[in-house]
Amino acid sequence: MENFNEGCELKEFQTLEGHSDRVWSLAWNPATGHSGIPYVFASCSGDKTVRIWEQNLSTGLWGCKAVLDETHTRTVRSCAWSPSGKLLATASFDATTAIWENVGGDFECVSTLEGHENEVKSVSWNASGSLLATCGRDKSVWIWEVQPGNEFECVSVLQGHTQDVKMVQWHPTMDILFSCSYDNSIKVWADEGDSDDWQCIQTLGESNNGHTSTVWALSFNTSGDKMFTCSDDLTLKLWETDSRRMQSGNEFAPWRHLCTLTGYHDRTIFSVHWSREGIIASGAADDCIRLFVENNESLVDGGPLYKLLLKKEKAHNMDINSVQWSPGEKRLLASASDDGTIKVWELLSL
Amino acid sequence: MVSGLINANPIIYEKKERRARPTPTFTDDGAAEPIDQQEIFDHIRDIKDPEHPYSLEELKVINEDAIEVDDQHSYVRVTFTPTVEHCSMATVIGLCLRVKLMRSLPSRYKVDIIVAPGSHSTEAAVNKQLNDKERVAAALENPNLLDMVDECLAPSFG
Amino acid sequence: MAKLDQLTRHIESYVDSSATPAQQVASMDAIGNLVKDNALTLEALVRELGMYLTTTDDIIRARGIHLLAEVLARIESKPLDIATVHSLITFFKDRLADWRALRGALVGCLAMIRRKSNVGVVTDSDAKAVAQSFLENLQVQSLGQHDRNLCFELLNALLELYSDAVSSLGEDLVYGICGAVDAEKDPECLMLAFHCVESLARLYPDPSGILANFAADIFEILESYFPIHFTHPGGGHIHVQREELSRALMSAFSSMPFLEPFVIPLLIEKLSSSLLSAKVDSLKYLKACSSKYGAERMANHARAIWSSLKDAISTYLEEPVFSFTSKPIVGVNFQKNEIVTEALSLLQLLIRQNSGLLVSLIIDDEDVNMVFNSIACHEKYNDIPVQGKQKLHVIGRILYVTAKTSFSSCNLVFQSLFSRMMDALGFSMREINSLPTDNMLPPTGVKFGFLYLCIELLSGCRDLIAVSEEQGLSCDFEHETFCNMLNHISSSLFSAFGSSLSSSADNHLDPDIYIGVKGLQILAMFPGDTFPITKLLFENILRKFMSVITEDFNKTILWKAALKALVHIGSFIHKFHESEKAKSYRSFVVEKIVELLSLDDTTMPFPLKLEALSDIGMTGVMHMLRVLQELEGTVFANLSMIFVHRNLRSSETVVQLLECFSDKLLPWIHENGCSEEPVVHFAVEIWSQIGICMGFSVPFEAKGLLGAIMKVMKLAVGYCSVESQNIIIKKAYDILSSHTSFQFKELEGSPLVPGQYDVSDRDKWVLSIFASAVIAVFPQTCIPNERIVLHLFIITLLRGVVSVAQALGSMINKMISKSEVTETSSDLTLEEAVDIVFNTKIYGKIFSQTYQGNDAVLTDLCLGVGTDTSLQINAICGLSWLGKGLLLRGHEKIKDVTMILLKCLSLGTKSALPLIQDSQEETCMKNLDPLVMKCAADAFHILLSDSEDCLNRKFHARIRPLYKQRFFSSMMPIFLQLISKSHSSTSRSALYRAFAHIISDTPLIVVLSEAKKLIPILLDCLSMLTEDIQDKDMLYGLLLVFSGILTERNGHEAVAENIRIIINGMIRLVEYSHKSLVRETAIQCLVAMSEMPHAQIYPMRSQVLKAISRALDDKKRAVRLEAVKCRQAWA
Amino acid sequence: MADIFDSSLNLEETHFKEGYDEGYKDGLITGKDESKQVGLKVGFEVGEELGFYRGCVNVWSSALHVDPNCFSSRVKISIKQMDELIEKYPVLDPENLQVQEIMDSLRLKFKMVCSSLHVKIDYDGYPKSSSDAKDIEF
Repeated sequence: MENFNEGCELKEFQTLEGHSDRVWSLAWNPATGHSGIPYVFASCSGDKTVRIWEQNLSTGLWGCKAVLDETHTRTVRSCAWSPSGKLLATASFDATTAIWENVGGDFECVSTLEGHENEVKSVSWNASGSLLATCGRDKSVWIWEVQPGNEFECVSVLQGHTQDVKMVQWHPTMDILFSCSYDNSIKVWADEGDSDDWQCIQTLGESNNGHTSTVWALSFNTSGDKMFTCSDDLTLKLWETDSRRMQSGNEFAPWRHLCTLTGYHDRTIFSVHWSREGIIASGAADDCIRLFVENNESLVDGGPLYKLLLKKEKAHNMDINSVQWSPGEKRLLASASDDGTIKVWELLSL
Repeated sequence: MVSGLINANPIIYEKKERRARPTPTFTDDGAAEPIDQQEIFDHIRDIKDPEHPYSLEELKVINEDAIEVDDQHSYVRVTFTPTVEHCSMATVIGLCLRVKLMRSLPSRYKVDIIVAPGSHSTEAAVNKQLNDKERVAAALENPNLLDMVDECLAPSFG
Repeated sequence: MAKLDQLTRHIESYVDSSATPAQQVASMDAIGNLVKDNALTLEALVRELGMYLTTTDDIIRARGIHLLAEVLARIESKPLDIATVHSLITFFKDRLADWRALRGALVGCLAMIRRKSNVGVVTDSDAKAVAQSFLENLQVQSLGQHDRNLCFELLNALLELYSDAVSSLGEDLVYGICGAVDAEKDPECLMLAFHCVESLARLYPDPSGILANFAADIFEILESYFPIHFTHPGGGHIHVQREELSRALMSAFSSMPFLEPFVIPLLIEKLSSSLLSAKVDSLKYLKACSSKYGAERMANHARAIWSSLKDAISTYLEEPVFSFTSKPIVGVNFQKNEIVTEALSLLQLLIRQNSGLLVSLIIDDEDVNMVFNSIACHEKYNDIPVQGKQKLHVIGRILYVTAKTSFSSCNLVFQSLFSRMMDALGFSMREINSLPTDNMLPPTGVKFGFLYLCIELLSGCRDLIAVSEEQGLSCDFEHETFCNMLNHISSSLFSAFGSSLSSSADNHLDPDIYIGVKGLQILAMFPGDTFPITKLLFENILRKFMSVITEDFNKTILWKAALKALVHIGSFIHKFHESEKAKSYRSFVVEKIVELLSLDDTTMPFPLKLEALSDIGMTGVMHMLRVLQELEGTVFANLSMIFVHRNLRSSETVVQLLECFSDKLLPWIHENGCSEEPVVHFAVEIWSQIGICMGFSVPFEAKGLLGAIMKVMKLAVGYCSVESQNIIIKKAYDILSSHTSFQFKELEGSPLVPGQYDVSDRDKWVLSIFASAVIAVFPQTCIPNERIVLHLFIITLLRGVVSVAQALGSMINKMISKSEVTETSSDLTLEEAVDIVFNTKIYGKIFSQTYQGNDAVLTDLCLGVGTDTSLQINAICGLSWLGKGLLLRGHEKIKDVTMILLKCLSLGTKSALPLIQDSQEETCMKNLDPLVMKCAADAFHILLSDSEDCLNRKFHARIRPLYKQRFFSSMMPIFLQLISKSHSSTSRSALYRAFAHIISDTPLIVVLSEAKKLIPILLDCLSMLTEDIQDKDMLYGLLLVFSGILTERNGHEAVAENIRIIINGMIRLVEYSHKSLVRETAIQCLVAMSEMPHAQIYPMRSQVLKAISRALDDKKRAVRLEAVKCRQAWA
Repeated sequence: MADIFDSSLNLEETHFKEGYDEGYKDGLITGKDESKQVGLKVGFEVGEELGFYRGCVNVWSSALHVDPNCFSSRVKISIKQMDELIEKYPVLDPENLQVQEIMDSLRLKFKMVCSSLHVKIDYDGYPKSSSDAKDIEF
């Protein structure tokens, strides 16, 4: 991969208005943005709606294609596309998770998953799209299996976190689930054997020089042997596992702390995302977007492994809740903010 | 939940006289008046305590000096002191403070609400919760809580 | 016969227990009337009632008796023969024993007892019998409230009307009444009960008689009621106020001197209670009692009372107000406090009763001595510890009261304490015969405390003397010790106060300066020319103060204090302005102050001189006259300085002098109704000065000067009577006609051809002053040669002399109209004047050399004949003042004026203007100049706004009530039409501007009535006004009207129809950057809108919230706070 | 000689002793019935909840009798596990340490079954009883 240096610019491409309350998160449709399919992403908000945005190929600008409302009765906290891009899962404070299917352009709610006692805060599809994970304030993580006919069956309820669970994320290649929580820890879950027997196989807590406050999000590199987590303790942490042992699959490869990016942020970091080319974006409550890249010099002298590529001051007028790199060729980054807007950025190297 | 009041008979303190500001002379209509301690205090002084008919000021839960404001960097920190060490109402009070400021301050502002050090048994926990915006957001969608908060924020008759 | 069964019907309906109270009263009245107008004799009635009165059925019997009683009560003034009276009273007396029928019996007895002697009255023996039966049969406290009330009424009646008869009952009576009163709770009954006790006391005055034996019991009964306070909620059904009841009890207490051993201790004890009302009551009671009980009895308690009085005063007396502005002029000033006041007046009473005893108590009091021995010796006020100050003030007050109460007390306190003070101050009272000398400085330094006490003492005896003089009781003070002492020590006192005064640097607290000045002031304010305070000393004091005035003007506090003191002395002395002292005041103060002006020392700041001058002047008419005279002199001296030597410094001086004259002196003269002669003289003199100066070249650039002169002229004339005004105007006209280059000859004919095209500055000068004189005259005042004056004004207003335009307006406003003219007078009528103004042709050349057209009249010029815009603007400005004159008096010609103005505003919309012939159609096509339109629009402001300069009550304008309302309602439709019709944006905005003026100058109520139609236009006006920063204040004014509409209840349904545009408009104004008040008000409007029906405003909600969230970050705090409220209201 | 005083000297002690004994007696009695009350309450609550689950399980199992394939295999397993857990619950041995653990996993399984069957059954007994407290938690 090419070597990023200073002389990059994060150019605002478009500002999307429409949500009447803070935008909590957004998700690019993985099946778009290449081979002439226009870019599509979904955003969800405190206004209880989900909006689908589609790029107009002629103007290159995004427009709101659909508003998914009157299903969730409270804030929609997060959304996730199935790998195929056919299904959209949305998690809401109303304790339900909704599954939407794109039928000829318009979306209909094909199923609602009930089980959490209260707010559902995050939802994630596994690589194959056969499993769905949700988590919430009830401290539990639920794993659902997709059945024929949009049926979803609860495979297992994972209890281990001592506080509400902020985010769940499947490993990009394997059926290992990661969850991070208000209890400052990250937990790794896997199915021991094949009898729906999901167990916590590792906890990355303060003892493993983990985070000292709420862990808000995590993101993997493409190969899946590295993971960044971001936290209320104002740090980003990089974790690593032995990829070969992991691929072999017959035994679990534990994760270990690699490095901590500290001193860059001065308010809570809500979101971190790792681009295909290895650029890590972070969005925080200080209204700034920051980009980090691997620091090649450091390999020789034991300097920091990662360095700040650029910092976008006042990227939004208020907190930034989510930053997501687009799929496809372009280096597009989308950010969602408390100011009710979504911005699409393009990373240009000068 | 403990039935009955957490702190049945709190101490009531004098209300501080509202400091009259020098009436701005309209000759310098252009001059800006940055948001300051007193202005913030005036926003929150009349918030009612969830379980008493008194204002937070009267209960000395807040006072002007415990407010830190930096208009240039759009930052406010309010430190409040629950009436009793184990006051389970601390979170609700904090919530009221946050909501009131959310409604009164420009959106550019970053607000931190914290319990005065050593004034509460589960200080850290309370602070963490009050400054987790996700949980605050969830709280404000809970009708019971919202009613309670609005009740406290209702403009005081006195 | 018919009557009889009628009667029976009434009786039955009354006795029938099922009848409603109303019916019963009705039948009672009916019967009463029957008896009253002799349609029925009592005998007949009684016969009819017979069985009812005697039946064994209690209820029937009770009603029967009650009926009879009520009837009697209704015929109290009907003559009855002795026999009837006797039998009736005997009957009721007996019924008193019949408790079931008691009500009737009581009412009956009362009715009989109250009969007046001329209509047949109860005999003494019968009355006594009633009393006996009462005492034997009635257990008052076992009865209901109403019956108890009756009982006390009866007792009172007996005690008052038959005192001799009942007095013989002696002990039984007293005992009975005590029993009746004991434990009474009801306020109304208590009132009566207390009164009984009081009358009882009157019955047995003997201090060792029957009543005295009951003293203990009576006290025991009454004691429990003091201090009166109502337990059950005040007001309500109770008709008795706490105060009345308390007063009743008080007179009960005070009516029995033999209660003294019981009452006084009780009161003293209650005096120390924590209940404030109790304290006040005890003081009042003590006062009442001591005056009734007399010196001898009170003497026993003097010591106790004294000490508790002292405590009371010490607890409630606040620190004195050390200032000269506040009352009283002589004594020391304290915050009013009921307890202190009561306590002091009680003390005064006691002293008057028994001065010897009280004063000795005071003298020997340990606090007094402490004050004298330690506290009073401190040099500066703030050296004294707080409690010390408190004590000092208390003792001071007490000394004051002691001194002012009576000669004897005054003498005593002087002999004892005053000499002690003097010793302390280092003046020996021993060599009492040594003649007073002025330069006798105190051997010791200043001692604040003693000086303070002196002040209190002096003001005390000063008041004593003053009062006794007013009462005209001719007592020769020569024989009063205190006067002699004072007289002998006075000069020492003088030097004591004087030194404290001179030693006080300005950094001192007020109190230190205060005592010095105050002391001297009091000394100076003793009545009498020679005794006790000699003229010589008086003059020394004045000198002292004057030296401060002339030298210590850098010590602001001291200076002001001294001046105030002089003022007080002045206004006091002015009362006897024939006296010697008055004379010396004039020569030592007034003259000196006056000199200050003329002598040209630059050391003393001129404003201070003026302040002194005016203040002293305002102490009395004579002084004022002198001051005026001098001021006048100075003004004219300086004027000639200016005119002759073009000396600008003296022009400043003149301006200040004139301002002082018009702002301070003139109003005073007016209010204190002293002769206007000097004012007239002053005004006339100014004119002669102008006449003189015209020879020279005046520095006309000195604008301030002209303004000042005009102002003075206006006010002077305005305050004068018609006659005087005539004089002034006459003079003015002479000067104008003789000393200016206006060719009055040419001004007679028409067309008007002014001698030269532009008026010289000098002439403008004179003209403006003349104009301001004209502005201020009464309608009756005659202006010579009015025709010419009018012409002159017309010409010159075209040159842009505003005051002339105003004068023209004023003249038109005050002209007598034909209808009013009584005798054929030479001067113009209104109609003629109007004709002149509107139809006099003006020679074409005046409005541009090149102009070839024919002559035009004023209105043509307004419409822009000729090419000269400034000329047109001047014409319009002139027209608008003219219009104001007409509008105020409600003359219909105003229509034409407004039409012309409208013409200037609106182009190509003639249809709306029936009144204007299209003769100048082509001309108005070319007067597109926006400046002209703006001027025409602002003309409406001139028309409707209240002006300070002219055409107001002060200057005797004729103002027709409600003229604004009328104008508004006549203009509104026209404007609505014009605006709707006008196509050019310029004229539209001009129309908006004019209309904005009208609306913001019209009372809100009127606008409200039209609100519905107005709102859309108002909004357009508002947005139009946002375009030019110049208009920000106008914008604000209009916005206020608008918010007025929104907040007004009956504005609402008008608002309802325009919600969307209103909200949008306001949202736009929230962004207005040039005036934060506008933003603030706009937000308030939005708040008001939030009260409209939710359904209607909901669609706008998000917009509003968005705008508001921006306003939350406004740079002005006030705006932010409004925004928060608004957000609350819309959230 | 001294024995006249003994009684008075030991006065406090004796008084104290008596007082103590009385207090102790009372304590025993009151303590007993209090704990009895508590026991009843808790016992009842637990019983109620267990009963509730038992009921549900029975219904479901009988449904399975009628049509063995009416539920997915996973659900069948869960139901079976619930059955076992209920059996396993040491009703007569409150001291047993497993109690809470079993109850928890019971509740969990129950929730899973419900959500898989898309049925909204809620046991609104004991655990939710303090709901008003939950209202102001966040």
